[in-house]
Amino acid sequence: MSAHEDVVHSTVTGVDNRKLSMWVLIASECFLFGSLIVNYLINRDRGLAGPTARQIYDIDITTLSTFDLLMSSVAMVLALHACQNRELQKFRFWTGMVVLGGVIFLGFQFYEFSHFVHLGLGLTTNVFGSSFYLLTGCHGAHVFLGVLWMSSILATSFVRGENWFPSLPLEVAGLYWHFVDVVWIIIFTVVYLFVYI
Amino acid sequence: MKSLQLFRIAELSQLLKNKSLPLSWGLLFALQASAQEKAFDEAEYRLSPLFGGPMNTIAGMTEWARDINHVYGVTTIVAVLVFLAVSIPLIITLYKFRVKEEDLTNLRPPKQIHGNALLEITWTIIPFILLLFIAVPTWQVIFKQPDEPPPGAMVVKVIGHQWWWEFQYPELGITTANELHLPAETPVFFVISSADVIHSFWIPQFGGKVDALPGTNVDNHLYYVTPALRNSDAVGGEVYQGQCVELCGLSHALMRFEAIVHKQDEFDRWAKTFNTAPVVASEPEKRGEMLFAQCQVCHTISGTASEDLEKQMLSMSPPVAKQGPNLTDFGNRRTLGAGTRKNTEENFIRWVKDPQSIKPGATMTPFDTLSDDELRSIAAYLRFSTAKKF
Amino acid sequence: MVKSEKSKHATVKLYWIFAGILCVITLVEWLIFRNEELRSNATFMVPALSILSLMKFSMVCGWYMHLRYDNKILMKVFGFSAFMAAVTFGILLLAI
Amino acid sequence: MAKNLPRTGIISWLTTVDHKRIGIMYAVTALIFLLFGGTEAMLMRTQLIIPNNNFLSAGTFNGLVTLHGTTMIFLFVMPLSAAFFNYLTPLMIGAADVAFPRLNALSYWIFLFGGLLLNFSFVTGLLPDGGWFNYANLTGKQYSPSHAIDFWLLGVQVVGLASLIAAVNFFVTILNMRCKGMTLLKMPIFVWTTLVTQVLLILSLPVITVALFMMTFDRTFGTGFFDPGAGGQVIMWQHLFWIFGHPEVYILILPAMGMVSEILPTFSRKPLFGYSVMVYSSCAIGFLGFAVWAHHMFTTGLGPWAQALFSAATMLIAVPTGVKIFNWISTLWGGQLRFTTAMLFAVSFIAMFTMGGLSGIMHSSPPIDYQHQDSYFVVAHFHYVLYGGAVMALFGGIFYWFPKVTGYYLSETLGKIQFWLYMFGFNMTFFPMHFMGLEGMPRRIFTYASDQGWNFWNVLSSLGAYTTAIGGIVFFVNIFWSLKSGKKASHDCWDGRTLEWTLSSPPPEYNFAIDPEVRSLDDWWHQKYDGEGNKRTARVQPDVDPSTKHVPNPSFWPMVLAFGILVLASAPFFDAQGIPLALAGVVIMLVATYGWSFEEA
Repeated sequence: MSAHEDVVHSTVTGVDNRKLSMWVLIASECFLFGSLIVNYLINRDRGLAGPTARQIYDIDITTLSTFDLLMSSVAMVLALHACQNRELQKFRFWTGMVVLGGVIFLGFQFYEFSHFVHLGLGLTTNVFGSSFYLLTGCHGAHVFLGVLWMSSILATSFVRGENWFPSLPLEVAGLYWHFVDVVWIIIFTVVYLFVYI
Repeated sequence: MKSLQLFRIAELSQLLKNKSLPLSWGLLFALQASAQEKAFDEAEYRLSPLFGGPMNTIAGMTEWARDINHVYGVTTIVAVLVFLAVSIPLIITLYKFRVKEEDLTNLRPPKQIHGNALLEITWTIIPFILLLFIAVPTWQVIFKQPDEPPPGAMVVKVIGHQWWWEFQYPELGITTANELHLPAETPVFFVISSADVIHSFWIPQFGGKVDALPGTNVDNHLYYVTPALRNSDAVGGEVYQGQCVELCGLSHALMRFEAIVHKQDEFDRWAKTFNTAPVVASEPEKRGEMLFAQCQVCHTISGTASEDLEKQMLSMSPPVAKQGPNLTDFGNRRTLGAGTRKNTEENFIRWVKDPQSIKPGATMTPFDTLSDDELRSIAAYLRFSTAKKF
Repeated sequence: MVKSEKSKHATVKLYWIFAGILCVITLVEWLIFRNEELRSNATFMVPALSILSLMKFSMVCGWYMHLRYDNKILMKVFGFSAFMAAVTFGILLLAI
Repeated sequence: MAKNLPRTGIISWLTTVDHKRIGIMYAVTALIFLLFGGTEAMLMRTQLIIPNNNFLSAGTFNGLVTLHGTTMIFLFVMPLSAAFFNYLTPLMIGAADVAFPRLNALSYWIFLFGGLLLNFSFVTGLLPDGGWFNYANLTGKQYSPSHAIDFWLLGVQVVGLASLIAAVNFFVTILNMRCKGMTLLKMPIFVWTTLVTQVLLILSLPVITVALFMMTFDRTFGTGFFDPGAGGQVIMWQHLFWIFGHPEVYILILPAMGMVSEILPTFSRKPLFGYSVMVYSSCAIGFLGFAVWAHHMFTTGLGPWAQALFSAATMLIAVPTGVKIFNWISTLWGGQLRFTTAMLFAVSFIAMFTMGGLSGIMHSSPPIDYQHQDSYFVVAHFHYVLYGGAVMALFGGIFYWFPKVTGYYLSETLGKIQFWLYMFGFNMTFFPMHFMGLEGMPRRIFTYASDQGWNFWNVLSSLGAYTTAIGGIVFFVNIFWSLKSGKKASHDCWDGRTLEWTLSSPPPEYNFAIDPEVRSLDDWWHQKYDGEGNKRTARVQPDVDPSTKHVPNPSFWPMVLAFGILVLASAPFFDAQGIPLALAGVVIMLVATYGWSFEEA
């Protein structure tokens, strides 16, 4: 985070460069997750060995983790709101909640992965498993990066003290966080809820 | 490593002389190291015609190829017309409006024209119309290929291997390699697949290529009526050439095959005699038959123990297919090594001793421990005993 | 040309309302999935759950990511790419 | 720390974040890789000059085929275009720099390391030999057990990352950093084609990223995405590759079109004919480019309906392309044409690109494609588009902007010698390939028999290739000669139309002393000439004391971060022992990110 972080530069479109570039990155990620999801759909029923999707998915757990990620998104908007209103305690609290939500989600994912491995579905067991792990693993990596990002903001807040309100960096991080959430919304429906179709 | 040598200057200069090209260009690059063998054997270097070689796409011997050529012809006409419509105005413009650099300082800039809506709309619409001329025949031809074998069509299974072709005739119970025998004027439905990597099955004079994909339920199809014989008395059939056209590894360039079109009765005789056991007559052939026992893990000759072994392997669970081409009619084949060498004793022995020197990366084990006598015996067995008259 | 974007953002109350709706939708999705007849019925599941999913999608994008309030160019950037991705991968699913 | 870094000398180049210097580094690197790719082409043409040649072994030839294609596309044409994006975009839109100068440096270093990683295969002797399209499952572990293919996979992955970062940067730069008065439809056309190219990169690169990851997983961790034996499908790779690969073609050609659209107006002293239609047609080409990928797969058994639809979409691309060609001719019509070397290259682009486009239309028809696919006809087609088209235009661009970049003109005499050697040699190389294709010569074969009817055409083709090689040598001689004793160039050395010509040659580090403001398209031209064409006094940008202008601080971190990525990407070569290497790469990246974050920009 540079010294100029909260100066909104005058730009032609009126959108700060950092914010616009995050949206452009999100545009790119649409194609990234698009190809991963399609690859999963194509390979879902092509596994020649090992368990199938219907045998191992646990919808209750996944619904909980979906709920958790949605709530972390709520925390995110509240953190941003507090930051913009220069409410230090709320800003720190909700940023912490975002981190917590992300960590819980990763915990769910760790549990899910180890459970699946226990049930006999490894990365290389069959193409269904490979596609599943590639898609959800890639999403999980995004969540992990988001957690790192949000915790660095939280840490910086404690270092920089009570007059540091990084509205714009937080908003950019928030866009990233919400997009990761949006991807999960689609994954939840297409991967988990459509498993019997 | 052999020393540097001037590569076939004679050949090159002959080529250049005939075509009266400047020789000096070629000489600059005439140095090369000669470490390996030639890939194809050539009795003599000859100048083949500029057009109409064995792989040409223009001749169009089947209805299917002629359909394709029709689209190609229409498109070529359109393309040439468009090219003229671009290049003539371009050349006129370049000539008409050229200005010398030194005159430029005295000239006022020309009128600054920013566009002309009518003109631009015109040359947006005209391409649409031209494209229709290409699109309509295109779509007509695309839908001509059937999905299922039409009634009365002979089914041939084509299987690509690194780097040879397997042909199966399920209705005739025949499996052969690198020589595709077909009756003239007969509808044929090819079912094309691959045993390892992607290959592409192509006999240019019969029409377009189709990829051979590995995997289950990915067979591709190709259907056409084989051509009539150009010479109705042709004995032994008329030969067309094919080749793999998808990069399939080290020896992709050496994966050719021949399609041989026979008179119907000749084809019937070929099919009937195909699976009969080899006739082992001379002493070397007998020795060769014994020695073939070490070949049968990979190769099959119908009517011998190797066929039983193949059946045994295929009935295992999971079934095991033999790795090498079927050699049942090897004696009748014109070439070996998937169309790379003539089927001569010398070439045969070279192949068995060191296949990789002819075909880099070939999976066959080199039998370099066999004595010359043993090699000649195997050659005799494979080249004469399996040469069945039909 | 710098616009003040703070004033146009949704209120905290709205954020909580949307949070509630998001949870409810997720709950509905879960309930639908619990029904063993419904969940393998493609003609019901695909349209119904796609709509639910799209609702969640547009709520997060539109309000939490401020697309509805923000500069229109962002909507164009995201809309175009999402549309292109949907079309491209739709064609791919049909073609393969 | 960053502030104290030197502004001259070798360190200044390693740490620079100036878009102009980065542009120069891109160009130099791309031209060095051109030498690689060109040499590979010459070796292949030498192997094929006579039938049954054994100048190269089969393995070497397949490796050269692969590396020639990959090098020319990813390491020559794309980065050379990126050099122009870097150098010109900020100058043309009147900006001080790009939106994210350090990210820009990062792109360059990642690209450089990716290119080196790919070409490191020469050092190890393991040339990737799966073709530039790297079709599965030939490139799977089973059929390509050595690490050769990994050089390709990881090299392209790293280079792709560089392009993606650069694309985001330029997209934001163009949208956000335009000078006062420069609305979208007053931007120079080159900036427009740059913008469309960035959109294509942003949307298509993630797809190849995923495909490359899948194959890397297949090869490194033993998954079976592309292994039919494990339930995977080989065709999936082709789809993913070409969803990226076809937009990639437009990524290569659109910048070239933009350059030609800048060069032609200058040397005919007329504005670009139908500017707005040119803009829309560029967008249309980019848009349609996403819906045509399967025309590379007409022989894979897509079924008639898919073939019909993809062929129709492909044919549609001919419409905006045709409009462009006629608009270029109309730009010339009625002008005062000066045949400088840049102009010659630009004009030849129109002719050569038309030929390539027309043979492209032929292949939009699946039946024709059944015969031409993977034959030399296709080789002829795409070389007419990418060499006769893109590369000729890029050379035109080099001759046009070289004086701006260096302050010296390239020699016109040597330039014209090069141009005619290129035109003659190029057509001699690639026109016969149409006939080879019609005569059924497959692509990517390392040898052929003498009785196929291909001999004469191959001799012609190889001799043509040597001719172009001489042209290439003339070009490099020209560069060195001109830098030493070339004619000095003034601000507006070609009587240009866009903002970069208001700057001194070479421009100062801060670009514009006075923030420019434009009122119209070709604003600089209208400042110089009134509506009647009478010359009036126009003021070029003054030189000011550099210390009064803010320029971004140099930084080491982009190079360090890129190096971390290189270390991470090298891990798969060491199999299980690669894990510490991967961790080391991640640590370097984290340290660099940390340092980057707290450094004053």
